[in-house]
Amino acid sequence: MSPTEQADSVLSLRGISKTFGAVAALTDIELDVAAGQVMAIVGDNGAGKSTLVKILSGVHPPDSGTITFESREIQIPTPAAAHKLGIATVFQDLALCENLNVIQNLFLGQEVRPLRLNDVAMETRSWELLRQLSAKIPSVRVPVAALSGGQRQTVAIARSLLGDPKVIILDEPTAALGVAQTAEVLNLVERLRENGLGVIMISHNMADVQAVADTVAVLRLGRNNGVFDVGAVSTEEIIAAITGATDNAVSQRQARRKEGLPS
Amino acid sequence: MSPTEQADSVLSLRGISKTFGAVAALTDIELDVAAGQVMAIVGDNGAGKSTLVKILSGVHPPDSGTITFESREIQIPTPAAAHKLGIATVFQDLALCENLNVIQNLFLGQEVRPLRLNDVAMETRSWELLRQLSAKIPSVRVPVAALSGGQRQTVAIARSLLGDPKVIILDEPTAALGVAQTAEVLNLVERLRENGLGVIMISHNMADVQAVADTVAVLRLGRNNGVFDVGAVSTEEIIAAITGATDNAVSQRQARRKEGLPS
Amino acid sequence: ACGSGSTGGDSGSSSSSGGGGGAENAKVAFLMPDLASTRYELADKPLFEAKMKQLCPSCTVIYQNADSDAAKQQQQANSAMAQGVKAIVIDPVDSAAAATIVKTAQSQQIPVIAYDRPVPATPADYYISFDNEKIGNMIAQSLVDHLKKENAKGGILEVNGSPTDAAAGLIKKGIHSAIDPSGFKLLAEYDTPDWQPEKAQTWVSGQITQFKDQIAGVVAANDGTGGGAIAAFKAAGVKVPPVTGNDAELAAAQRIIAGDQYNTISKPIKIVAEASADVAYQFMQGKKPAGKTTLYNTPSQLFVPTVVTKENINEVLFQSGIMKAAEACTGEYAKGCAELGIK
Amino acid sequence: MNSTLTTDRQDERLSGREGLRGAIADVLERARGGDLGVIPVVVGLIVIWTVLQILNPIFLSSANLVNLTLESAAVGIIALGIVCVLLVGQIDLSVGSVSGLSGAVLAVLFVSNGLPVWLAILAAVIMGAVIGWVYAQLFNRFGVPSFVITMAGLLAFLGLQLYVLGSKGSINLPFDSGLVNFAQLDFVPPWLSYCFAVIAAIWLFASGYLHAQERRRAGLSARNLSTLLIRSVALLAVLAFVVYYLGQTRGVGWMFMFFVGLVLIMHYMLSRTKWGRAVYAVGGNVEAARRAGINVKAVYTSVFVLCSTFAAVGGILAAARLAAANQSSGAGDVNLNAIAAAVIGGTSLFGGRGTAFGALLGIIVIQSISSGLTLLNLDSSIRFMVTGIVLLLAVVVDSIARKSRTSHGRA
Amino acid sequence: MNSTLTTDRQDERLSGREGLRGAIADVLERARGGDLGVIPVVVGLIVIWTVLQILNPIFLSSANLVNLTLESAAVGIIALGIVCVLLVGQIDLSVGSVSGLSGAVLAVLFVSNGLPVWLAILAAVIMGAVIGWVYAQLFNRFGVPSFVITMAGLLAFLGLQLYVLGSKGSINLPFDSGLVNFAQLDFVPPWLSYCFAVIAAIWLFASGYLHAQERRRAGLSARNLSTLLIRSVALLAVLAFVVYYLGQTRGVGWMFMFFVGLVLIMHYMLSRTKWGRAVYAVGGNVEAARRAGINVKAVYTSVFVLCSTFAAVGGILAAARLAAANQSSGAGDVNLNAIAAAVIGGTSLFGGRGTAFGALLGIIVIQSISSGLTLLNLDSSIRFMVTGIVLLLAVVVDSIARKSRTSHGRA
Ligand SMILES: Nc1ncnc2c1ncn2[C@@H]1O[C@H](COP(=O)(O)OP(=O)(O)OP(=O)(O)O)[C@@H](O)[C@H]1O
Ligand SMILES: Nc1ncnc2c1ncn2[C@@H]1O[C@H](COP(=O)(O)OP(=O)(O)OP(=O)(O)O)[C@@H](O)[C@H]1O
Ligand SMILES: [Mg+2]
Ligand SMILES: [Mg+2]
Repeated sequence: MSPTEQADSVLSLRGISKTFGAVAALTDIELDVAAGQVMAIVGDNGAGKSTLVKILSGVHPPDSGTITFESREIQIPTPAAAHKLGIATVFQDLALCENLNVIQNLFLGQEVRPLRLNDVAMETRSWELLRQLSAKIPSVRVPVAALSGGQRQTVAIARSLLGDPKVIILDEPTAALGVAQTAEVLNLVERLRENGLGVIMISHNMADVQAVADTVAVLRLGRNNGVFDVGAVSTEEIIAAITGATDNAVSQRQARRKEGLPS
Repeated sequence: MSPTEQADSVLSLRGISKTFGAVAALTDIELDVAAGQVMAIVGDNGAGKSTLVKILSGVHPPDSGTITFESREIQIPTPAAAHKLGIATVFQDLALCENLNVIQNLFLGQEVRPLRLNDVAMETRSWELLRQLSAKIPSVRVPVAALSGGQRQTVAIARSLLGDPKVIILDEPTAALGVAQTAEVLNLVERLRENGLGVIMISHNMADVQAVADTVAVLRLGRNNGVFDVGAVSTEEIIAAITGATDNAVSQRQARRKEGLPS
Repeated sequence: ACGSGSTGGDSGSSSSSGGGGGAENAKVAFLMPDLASTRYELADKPLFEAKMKQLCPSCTVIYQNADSDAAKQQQQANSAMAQGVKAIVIDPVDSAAAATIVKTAQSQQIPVIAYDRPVPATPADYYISFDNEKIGNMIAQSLVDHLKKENAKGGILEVNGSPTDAAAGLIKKGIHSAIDPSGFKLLAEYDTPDWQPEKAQTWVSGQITQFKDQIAGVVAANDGTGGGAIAAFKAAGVKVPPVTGNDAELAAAQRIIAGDQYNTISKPIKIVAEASADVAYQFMQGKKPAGKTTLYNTPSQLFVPTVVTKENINEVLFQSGIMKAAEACTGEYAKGCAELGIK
Repeated sequence: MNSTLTTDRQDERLSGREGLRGAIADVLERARGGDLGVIPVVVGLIVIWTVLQILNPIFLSSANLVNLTLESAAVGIIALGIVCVLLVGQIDLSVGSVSGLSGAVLAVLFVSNGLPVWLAILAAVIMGAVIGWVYAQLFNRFGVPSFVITMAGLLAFLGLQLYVLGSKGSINLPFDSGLVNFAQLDFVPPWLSYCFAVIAAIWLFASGYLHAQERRRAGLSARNLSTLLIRSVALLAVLAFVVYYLGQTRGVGWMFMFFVGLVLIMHYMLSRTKWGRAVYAVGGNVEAARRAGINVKAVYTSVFVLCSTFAAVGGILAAARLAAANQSSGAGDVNLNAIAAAVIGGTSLFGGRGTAFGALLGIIVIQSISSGLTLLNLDSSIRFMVTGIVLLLAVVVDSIARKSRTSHGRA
Repeated sequence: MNSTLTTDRQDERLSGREGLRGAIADVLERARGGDLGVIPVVVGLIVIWTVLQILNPIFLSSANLVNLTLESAAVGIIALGIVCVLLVGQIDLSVGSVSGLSGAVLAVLFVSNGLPVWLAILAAVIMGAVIGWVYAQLFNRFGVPSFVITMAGLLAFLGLQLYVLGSKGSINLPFDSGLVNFAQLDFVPPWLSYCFAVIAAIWLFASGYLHAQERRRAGLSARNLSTLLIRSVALLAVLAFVVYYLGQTRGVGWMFMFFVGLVLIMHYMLSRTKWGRAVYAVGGNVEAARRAGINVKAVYTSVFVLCSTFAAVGGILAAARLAAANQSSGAGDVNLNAIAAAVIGGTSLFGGRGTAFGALLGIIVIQSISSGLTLLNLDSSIRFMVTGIVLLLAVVVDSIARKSRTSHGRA
C-alpha cells in the first residue's frame, strides 16, 4: 500500500547514547528516516522513545553519536536550531504555556507581524487549523490551563503544522485524543507523507501504527531491537519485539479471552 | 460474559451541571455505578468526562445536582472527603508532585508510620505494586520529574490502589501506557470488579472499553448521550453516539481503507 | 565573666594584658554608628586617623561603621577585640545596648571611650562629646529667635530623625525644649523613617496642602531632611520659610548661601576627633586620663557646637578651613558666595 | 444580527452573546468567574480612598492628589521594570540601589563635573542598562538565582553610590535646571490636558472600531458600535474629570505624564509584540518557551536590562524631584514599595501573570496609603501599624474579588 | 555479594554498584549529574574562607570563629523558619519585625514589668505563634499573596515594636540574667562537647547500620559496613576537630548548640515525618497535594506559625546577645539575611526544594562574609562593594557546581 523501499534518508542517527545519572536511557541507537516516509517508533514504557525525540529536537544534547540531516552531519544544540533545520516536534508532555491562550500558544515564537501582532489573522488561522483536526474547543481565547487533555494535545499538534517543516516528530500524538480526532490525525499523517515530509510517529497503539506507518523501529530498554517493514510483520511480532518475549501479558490476555475463561 | 443486570448502585448522580465562565462543561448529567461493575465513560474531547471525574473526587464542586453514595445523599467538598468516602481517582493529568520521588508520591497522604516514616516498608510495597503493573521503572528513588510519561501514569495508577477504596475512577488510565502495561491495567480492572469494587473507567480506546466494561455511558458536549450495555452494542454505534453522527471521520477512514483507496 | 577569661585570639592577647608603656604597633578601634549623616566617614574618621598617625605612627586604626544596626556594632566590636585592639572609641548606635560592648571590652581590660553619644547604663572609661540634645535645642532656638525677630505668624513644622535611631530621639527632645515654650504653635511633627530626605519631602508636601500659609518655619533634624523640606516648598511653588538643618554638610552650606536654608549647625568635629585620639592614645599607653567633668559616672569632655546661618557662615565654615570656597561656590552659588564675601 | 454565528461562537456550549447586552453579560459573567483584570485593584483603591478621606478631608483635595501623582512617578517607573522581571519569574532586589546610584552619577556628572544635563542623564541611563546586562550574563551563564545576584548588586551598588558621592555626601541639583523643573514645577497646560483626554478617547474608539471591522471581515465575533462608543465616552468622561479636578490647583505634571506614557508603551510592548508574548511564555513555562524556539536567554537579558534601566530612570526622577542626590537616595523602602506595587497591581511572583497598568494602579495604592497616613500626623509607631493594616485591607478587598477564581477552576 | 541482585537493582539499565566502591562511584556519578545536595555550598564556603583568610589572617582564628558561631545563631534560627515557608512556595517578609517585636515584648515583660524570665520568653514565643496563625488565616481565607500579608505585617509589627518600647526606646536586659549569660557567656564544657561529637558519630553509625539491616532483610540494596564506618569516622573527625579548634579559646556556645539542635529537629521533621512530606508536596504541586487528600490549609498554617515562632525565638536570642531590646532590633538586613541564608543554602524560592541544613550553611556563609569584611577595616563604600562581590563569588561557585544539573535534565 505504501512505498517501503529505502528512500535516501533525510535524517539518520548513528551510535546515539544518553545517560541520566545512573540510568542509561539510550545506548547506541541507529535510525534512518526518509522523506515521504512514516517511521513509527514503538517500545515499552521507559524504552527511551521520548528521550530520542528530545535529542532530535534539541532539548537534550546526546552524550555521544552523530546526527545526519540531509546528508550533512549536524549538531542540534537548542530547540531553536531544530526549528531552523525544519524539524517540528509534538512533545509527549505537549510543552504548552498554561498561562497563554490557544492562539498565543499556537503562534508562540512565530507570531504574525512581530512588532504589531495581527490578532485577527492569527485567530482565523487558528480556527482553520483546529477545525481541520476536528478539535472541540469552545473558545480559542481561553488560557490553555482551562482546556481538557485532548484539546491541549490538539493544540500541540496544530502548532507543529504552522511552520514549513521537513520532518515532523509526533510523540504519542493520539494518546489523549477522541476517536474522531485520532482519525483526523491519522489522515493528517498520511497527507504529510504525501507532501514529501519525513514523519516520525511514536505510538503505543499497534492499530494506528499498522494503519499509517511504513516502517517500525522497536526500542527496548534503550537499545535498538529491530526495524520492521509494516507490510511484512504482524502485530504479534512487533509486540514480541517490544516486550522481549513471545509469552507476555498481552498474548496471555488475548489467549485467555479467546478461551473464554470466566472474566 | 459479565453481569449486566443493574446491581443496586454505589454511586449515582442526578442533574449534575457545571459551568466554567462562559462554557457549560456539564449539563444535567445522570449516572449510576454499581458495585462489582465496570462503567466506561466515553465521549469526544472536551465532552466533560474529566470534569465529571473531578466533581466526583471533590476537586471541583458541582454548580447544581445531587450525588448519592451508598444510598446517602452526600457532598464532596474536598478531595480529602472523597478519600474518606472510599473514592480513589487516577486523574488524567496524574496530579503527581514532580519534586518527590516515586515512593513519596505513591504514599503521599497515607504514609506508613507518620511520625517516623518507615521507608523500608514503603519501598518494598512500592516495588510490589509496580511489579504487579509490570512497570519499567529503573529506580523508585528518583524524582517523578525524571520519569517517562508511561512510568508516571503507572505510578498514578499504583497510588490509587493503596488505600482500601470502594469506588475507583480511572481517567484515561492507559493513554500513555505500553502494550504490556495496558494489558496489566485491564487485568487489574477485572480483578477490582471481582473484588466487588465499583469502577469508572474513561477511555478513548473502544477495544479496551469493549474488553472490560459492563456498561458504557456516552457524553456529548457536556450532556448524557445514552447508556449502553456493552454486550448489546457495537463499536460503530458507540462511535456514532460519541460523534453525534453515523457519518464521521472514523467511519469515513474505515470505509476508505476498506475500499483500498490510494493512501 | 569567667567564660571569657581566655579570650584574645592568638598573638594580640598576650601583649595586650601586659599594658605598660609601649603602644607601638598597637591597634585602636574607631566604631561609628551610621551612614545617615556623612560626617562620620568624611570628617570624624580621617581626622581621628590623622591625629593617631601623628601621635603613634606605627599604630593602626580599625574603622567600622555599623550602618544603624546595634547588633552589627556589637559584631564589629567583638571582631575588633578578636584582633587585639588596645582601646575602643565608640559612637554607639544605641546608647543603652552599647552597655554590652563596654562590659565585654572591660572584662578583657580594653578601655572604651564613648564618643558623641554616652553609654549611661555601664560607665565607659571616658566620654567625649557634644550634646545631641543641646544640638536640637540650638537649631530650634535659633529658628525661633529668627521668627520672633521677623514677627512671623503661624506655626512650626518639626521633621525629626529616624524613629529607630536613639540619637534622633535626643535631638527631638532638644527641639521640643526650644519650641514648646516659644509661643509658636507646633503644627505637626514627623519621624522620618531612616532619615530619608524623600520621606521628609513627601510629608512636608502634605503639610503644605494641609496648612497652606500657616507655616512660619520648619525645624529639620539634619541637613538631608532639611533639604527634603525645602524641595517640597519649591515643588509646591510657594515661598520657602526658614528651615533648619544639622551637620553642616556641603550641600546645606550651599543652600544657606543661596538663601534656601536658614541654618545648620557645625560641630567642632576636628577638635573632638583629635581630643578622642589623644585620650585613646593615653589609654593605649596604659595611662588613665582625667576628665574635665563627670557625666554618667564617666570622666568626660564636652564641646559646644556653633549654629551656622548666613550671617556667620563665612567665618565659621570657610575662614576656619572646614570647607573650601572652591567646592561650595560652584555655578549658581558663585553669586551668593560673592555677596557673602566667601572666597 | 445574532442569527448567523461567527467562527468563534459556534460551539453550542457557549452562552451565545453578542452586542452590547452580550458585552455587559460577559463582564458580569467574568466577575462571577473572578476574571476581572484590574477591577479588584480599583475596588481596593476606592475603599482605601474612602477610608482615608474620612480620616482626613484633605486627602482627596486637588492639591494633595497633584502631590500624589508626582510622588508616584519615580517609584512607579521602577515598579514598571519590576513587573517585567516578575513576569519572567525572576526578581530584582537592587532597583533601589541602582536608582540611588543613578541619581548620584547624574548629580556628580551634571553638577560637579559640569556636563550638559542630557549627557549626564544619558550616562546614568546607560549605566543602568549595563548593570542589567551584567545581571543577565550572570544569570544566563551560571544559573545563579536572580535573588542572590541582585542582592549582591544591592550591596555593591549601594557601596558604589557612596563611593561616587564621595566626600560630598550630598549634592544639590540647581533648582532652576530644566530637570528639576520637570519634576517639580512643569505642568501640562489645561487645554493640552483636555486634548490628550480627547485624543485618548478617539484613539480608543478608532482602534476598537477598525479592529472590530477587521474581525467582522474575517468572520469573527466583534464588539458592536454601541459598546465601543460607550467605552470611549466613559474613558473621556473619566479623563476629563481627572484633568478638571487636578486642574483645580496645579494640574497634571509632566513627570506624571511621562510615567503614564511609559506605562502605555510598556503595555503595548507586552501585549502587542512578539517580545511581549515571549516574556509571558518564559514566565509561564520556560521549558515550553525554549522548545517553541524562543531565545530564552535573550528574553531574560532584555528584561533585566529593562528593569535596571527603568530603575536608573526612576532614580534620576527621584533626584530631580528632591533636587538633590544623597547617600540615602534609593535606600529604605524603595525596593519593597516597587515590588509591592507590582504585586498589588496583580503581578504574580511566580511569573507569567501581570500587566503594565498593574504597576500604575499598584503604585497609586501604595502612595495613597503613604500620603494619606502621612497627612494624619500620627506617632510613628501608630503610623506604621495603621499603614500595615490599610495595606492589608486594600489587598484583602482585591483578593476577595478575585477569590471566586479558584472555586471556578482558574488558579 | 553482588551476585544476586536486590529488588531495587534489577533494571538492566542501572549501572550496578554496591558496596563501598559503589558508594564512591555513586557520589562521583551524582557530582557529574549535578545532584550534590549541600556540597556546592560547602565548596563556596571553603572558597570564601580561603579568600578572607588571605585578606586577614585573624579571620580563621579560634576567637573569631567562636564569635562567628554565636553571631550566626539568632538569624540562623530565623532562616530555619524561612526555609519552611519557602518550601511551600510562600514568603515571610516580616521575620525581622517579628523578631524585633519579640525582643521588645521580652524586655518589657521581663525588665519593666518584672515577670520571671521564662514567662516573658513564653509570652514572646506565643505571640510569634499567634502572628503566624493570623497570617495563615488571611492566606487561607482570602488567598492574599503571602508577600503582601507579610509586608503589611512588617510595617504593623515594626509599629507595634516601637509602641511597646514606648518612650524608653531601648531597654537593657540585666547582664547577670540567665538569658544574657546563655547568649554571651555560656559555653559547653570541653568534655561534654567531645561527648556530643562521639554520640553524634555513634548515632550516625547505629542508625545507618540498623537501617541497612532492615533493608537487607527486605531484599533491598543497602550501604555496606565499611561505607557506614567511614562515614561515621569522618563525622567524628570533623566534629572533634571543630570542638578542639573552637576550644582553643572559648569553645562551643550553648546558644550555637541550641541552634544546631533546632536544625537537627527540623531536619528530622522535614525528612522523616508525614508533615515534612506534606510540606514538600505542597511546595512542589499544591493541587496534587490537595488531590492526594492532604489538608493543604493546615500545612500552610503550620508553616506560617513555625516561621513566626522561629522569628520570635531568634528575636529573643538577638536581644539576649545584645543584652538589650531597642527600636532598631530586627530592622536593617535581618529579613534579607535570613532569606538569603535560606536561598544560598539551596532552598528554592519557588517551593519544594531545600533542607534545614541549608539554613545552617547559608547563615554561616552570610556571617562569614559579614565578619570577614568587618575584620578588613574598609570604608563603608568599599565594604559594601566587596560584600556584594564576595557574596556573588560564593554563589557562583555553588551554581557552577550545580550547573550540570540542567544539562543532565534535572531542572
Ligand atoms: N530528565 C530525565 N532525568 C532522568 N532520567 C530521565 C529523564 N528523562 C527520562 N529519563 C529516564 O530515561 C528513561 C527513558 O525515558 P523516556 O521518556 O525516553 O521513555 P519513553 O520511551 O518515552 O517512555 P513512555 O512510553 O513511557 O513515554 C526512563 O527510565 C526515564 O526514567
Ligand atoms: N478549569 C477549567 N476552566 C475552564 N474551563 C474548563 C476547565 N476545565 C475544563 N474546562 C472546559 O470544560 C470542557 C470539558 O473539559 P473536560 O476536561 O471535562 O473534557 P474531557 O471530556 O475530559 O476531554 P478529554 O477527552 O480531552 O480529556 C472543555 O471544553 C474545557 O475547555
Ligand atoms: Mg515517552
Ligand atoms: Mg479528560
